[in-house]
Amino acid sequence: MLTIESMQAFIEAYAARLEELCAVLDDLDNRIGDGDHGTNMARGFRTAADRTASGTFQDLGALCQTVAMALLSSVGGASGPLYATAFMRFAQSWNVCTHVDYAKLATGVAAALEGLRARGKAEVGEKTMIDVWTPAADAIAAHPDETGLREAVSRATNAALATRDIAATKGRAAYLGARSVGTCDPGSISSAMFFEELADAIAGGVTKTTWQTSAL
Amino acid sequence: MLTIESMQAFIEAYAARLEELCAVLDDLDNRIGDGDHGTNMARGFRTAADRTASGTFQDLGALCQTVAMALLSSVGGASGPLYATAFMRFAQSWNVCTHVDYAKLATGVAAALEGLRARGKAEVGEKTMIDVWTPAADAIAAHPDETGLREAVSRATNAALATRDIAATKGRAAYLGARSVGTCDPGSISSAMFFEELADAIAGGVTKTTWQTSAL
Amino acid sequence: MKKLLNQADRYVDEMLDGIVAAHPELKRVPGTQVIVRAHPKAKVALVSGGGSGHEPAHAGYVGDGMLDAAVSGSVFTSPTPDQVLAAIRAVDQGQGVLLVIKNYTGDVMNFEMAADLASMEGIAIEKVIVADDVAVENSTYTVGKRGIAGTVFVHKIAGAAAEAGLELAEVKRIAEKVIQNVYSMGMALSPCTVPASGKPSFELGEDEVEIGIGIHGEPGTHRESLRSADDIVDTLLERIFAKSGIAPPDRVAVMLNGLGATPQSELYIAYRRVAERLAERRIAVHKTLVGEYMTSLEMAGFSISLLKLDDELTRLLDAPADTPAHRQR
Amino acid sequence: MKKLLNQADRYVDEMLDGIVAAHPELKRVPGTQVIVRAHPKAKVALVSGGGSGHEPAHAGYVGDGMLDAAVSGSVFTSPTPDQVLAAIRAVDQGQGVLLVIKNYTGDVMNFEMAADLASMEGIAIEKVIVADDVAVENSTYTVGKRGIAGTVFVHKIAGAAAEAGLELAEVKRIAEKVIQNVYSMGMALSPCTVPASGKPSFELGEDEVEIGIGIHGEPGTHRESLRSADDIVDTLLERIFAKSGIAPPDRVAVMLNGLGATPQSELYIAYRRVAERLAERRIAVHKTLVGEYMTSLEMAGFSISLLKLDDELTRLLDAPADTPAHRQR
Ligand SMILES: Nc1ncnc2c1ncn2[C@@H]1O[C@H](COP(=O)(O)OP(=O)(O)O)[C@@H](O)[C@H]1O
Ligand SMILES: Nc1ncnc2c1ncn2[C@@H]1O[C@H](COP(=O)(O)OP(=O)(O)O)[C@@H](O)[C@H]1O
Ligand SMILES: [Mg+2]
Ligand SMILES: [Mg+2]
Ligand SMILES: [Mg+2]
Ligand SMILES: [Mg+2]
Repeated sequence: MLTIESMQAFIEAYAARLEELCAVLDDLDNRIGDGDHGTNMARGFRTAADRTASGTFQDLGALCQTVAMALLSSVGGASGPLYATAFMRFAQSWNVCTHVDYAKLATGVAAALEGLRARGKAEVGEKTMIDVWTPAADAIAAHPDETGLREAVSRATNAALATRDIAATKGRAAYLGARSVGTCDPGSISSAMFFEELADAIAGGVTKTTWQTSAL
Repeated sequence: MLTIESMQAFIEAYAARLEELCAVLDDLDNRIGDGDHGTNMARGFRTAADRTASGTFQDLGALCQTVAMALLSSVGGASGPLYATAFMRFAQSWNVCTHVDYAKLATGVAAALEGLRARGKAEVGEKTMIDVWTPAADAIAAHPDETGLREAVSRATNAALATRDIAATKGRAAYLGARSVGTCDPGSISSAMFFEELADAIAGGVTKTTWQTSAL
Repeated sequence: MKKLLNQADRYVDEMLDGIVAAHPELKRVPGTQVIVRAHPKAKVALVSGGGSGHEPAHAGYVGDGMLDAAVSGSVFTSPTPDQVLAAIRAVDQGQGVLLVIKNYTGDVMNFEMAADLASMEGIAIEKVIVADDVAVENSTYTVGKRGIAGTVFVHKIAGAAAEAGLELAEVKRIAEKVIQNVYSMGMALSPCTVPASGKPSFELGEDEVEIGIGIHGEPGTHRESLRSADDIVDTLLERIFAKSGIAPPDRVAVMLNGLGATPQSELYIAYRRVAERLAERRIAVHKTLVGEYMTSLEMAGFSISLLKLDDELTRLLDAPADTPAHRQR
Repeated sequence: MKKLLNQADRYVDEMLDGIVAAHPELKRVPGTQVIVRAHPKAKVALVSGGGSGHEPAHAGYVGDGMLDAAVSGSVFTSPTPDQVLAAIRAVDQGQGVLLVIKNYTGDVMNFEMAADLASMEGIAIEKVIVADDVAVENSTYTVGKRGIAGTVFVHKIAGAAAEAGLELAEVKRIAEKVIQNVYSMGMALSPCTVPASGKPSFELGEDEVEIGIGIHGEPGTHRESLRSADDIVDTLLERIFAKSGIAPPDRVAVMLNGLGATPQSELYIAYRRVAERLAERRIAVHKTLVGEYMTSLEMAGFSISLLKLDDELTRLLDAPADTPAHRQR
């Protein structure tokens, strides 16, 4: 079950993870983009965590809206509006809920994915975070339970690693054409981390990927 | 004896020597100046050699005046006006002479030194070419014969090497203050080469210094 | 790469303070990364911006005859929508605001979100998206061409249109016309280093160069061995000619833009060849800009932009401008 | 260091061709390395110059309100007397010529020889020698201070005096007044590479900087470890204050000059501190220039120049100028 407390814990854990792996994400983005994805994400989720840690929230809607606004005003770049959109959709889906079950979790993630697609106009296979959010959302929708959530993490991880072999057609890596093959998409890796931390905050016991640059 | 032919040979030999050792002089100048002394000198004496090789000259005055004008219009920097001045003084000293003996050679070199001092306003010990021209001129003046000329070469060489221990107070190296100690003055080295080539053209059999950067 | 800075996370903030300290004709909207004219004018307003690290873009173009506001994000990172909104609010004089956006996913999304918010506040808002970089294949399936140095021509010409008192739709039409007619391509001899990361954006061998480079330190479309300035200029120009179809009797404005570390002497050596090639092709040059107009921190390299002119664009290009980075009378 | 060039020995020649190709308001005196205005004016003429590699100095300052001719030597090498003489002849309108020389043995000797030759031709000629670099101790026993970026203020102010129709002695008096009142000091984060040699002018460790640098790639007065931008600015300013005695109620113009590869963003970060320190000391800033005015090829680093103003200098500094590298209205 996702509660206000586990959501707060998730935001803090994800912020800490991004700070820890900031250089890995920057490195990836350096190779096929402009080298700031880790810095952007860490800055954004640190801001979000600081704003949500202290506050008291009536419901998950208010909490997710606060995260969305924090991201929107602190990230910039492509990832800012995208992750902010995801949280806006969470906020709409979980409005007036103080906690949500797996079914509502699945609805929220599906709504977030739809938001990302509308915002970024990317399809699966274009080497963007859509490649990760899509199988993750599918897995939870197919099995709206703990198994489905763990399945979502493992599919997200695999999908993130699989972006290595794709030539980007959206986002900044698209300008490199075929040269983008051979490096994982940074936004996909940060998205896979997102599902790892989310599942860990909800269900616990998630074995986290080490995400070492050399393997990405 | 210095003749029109040996003067022409000297200019050509000195130009070739400067081309060969251009990088050494540039390196020295890099360390304590602006890195162009070899390039400047090679450009200038190549121009002078090209203009004097082909021409026929009435006397050493005309020849030296041609060299002076070639240097003046092709070198620039500090060394251009200085070496040009030396040749203008040669021209004045050896006007209407088709050849000069050691006594007249001594007069010419003394006049050149006086010209250099007037132009550059440097004294012995300031880490400039004056440090080399002064003992060389003295040696020829003291013994206006082949021995004196050979003595001039050896004093010039030693004086050039001795500039390593001086802190410059004139020329571009002066801006480095004490940091100029430890590197030979490039203009002093090119001047020592000058006397080597001059003596070789006049008297032959001069053992030439290798002038390796590492030793300067 | 050594940097002249205090703390990486204060880089943009301190730069903006330095800009307004140096240029009293500019001011900073308090609490934001927005630079505006100290003395606003009653006219359609132009807002441009993007990540920092492209100086003098974008704040250097704020002033008479060009922009009304510049929004600066973190280095190479699009500014956030709230910053763009702050800029829009600061400059709107009731006659509407045109956003000049460079075609990057991040910039487009952040500026569009701001535009939506501004519309909701009743501000008349329009946008144009600059996509002048011919290095990248344009296709409906991809993100399309990037916006690079040609953007400066949009600032200049749309800025002159706004200054002349034209209404929003007209200023937008003219900006679109510039965008339709401007073609750019760049190359790099060395990478740049984003202060926050401290690492070079890519590694190049001692005799390698990147062709088709953007302005955010991204690698280019391909890597080549270093050739003469003339050869490199020819390579960029060939592609610009092929993609633009510029041919006699076209008349052009040319920008030879340094990316940061290339000495002006070398920019002029490159421009010499551009002029030679244009003369050979009998393409008339109406105006030339050589210098640093849209940089990538301390990247060595340059870009060439050609803008095909008609009478309207020519007149507006020739209008006076008085900004820190571009002045003409 | 990769260079954008064709052949090292055509570097200056091709650069000059590029300059006149880009700026039709300038022209090259045929067969020389001299750049002059395409439309000369009947007035006292100003000639400046020196080695190349300092672009936009010196040709970039040829134009209305500044210079009449710029003479370019090889990179970092003073031009020869015949070149300087060609410049003098090209610009003399019968009202005399003022030579602006930077205090380097080579420049002084070559320009003075040209002045002697010009005098012999009956041209009224005067000279001033700029020596603004406070890094170097001034003493009658040494070569004295170098001329660096402060020279641009001499071009601007003496140029305005000449443009205003003042006679040669007056223009010279004013130039001397600028020289007496301008103080500069620079530092480098990285060396530069002269094209002909292809080697960096010095080696610096990853956390070392050179303080008290000149503009020809020479090492500075000493080496330090890299500190914050604020600390570095403070170091340079302390020495400038000590040497100049500038104190309230003095009013100054400030130039923060990039040496070639330092991004404008970092120049503004440095300027922010300069402004802060001047405000602390209650020294009023009348005008600020931030950018590349007198460079050392692609050296990273900057210099600060302070010019103490009186009413006459202020008026002339504020006069219009229209040259490729400096325009003001
Ligand atoms: N159109 C898009 N749709 C979905 N995701 C995108 C799109 N464009 C970029 N992204 C994601 O954004 C990531 C880059 O984010 P970031 O580096 O923070 O922004 P920027 O590209 O502006 O520097 C990419 O790795 C990719 O996953
Ligand atoms: N005032 C001076 N008097 C005599 N020789 C000088 C003087 N100043 C410089 N020199 C000589 O000139 C040499 C430098 O020449 P060069 O490098 O060609 O010129 P620049 O210093 O203008 O680059 C010095 O090594 C020194 O020997
Ligand atoms: Mg990025
Ligand atoms: Mg030298
Ligand atoms: Mg970015
Ligand atoms: Mg020199």
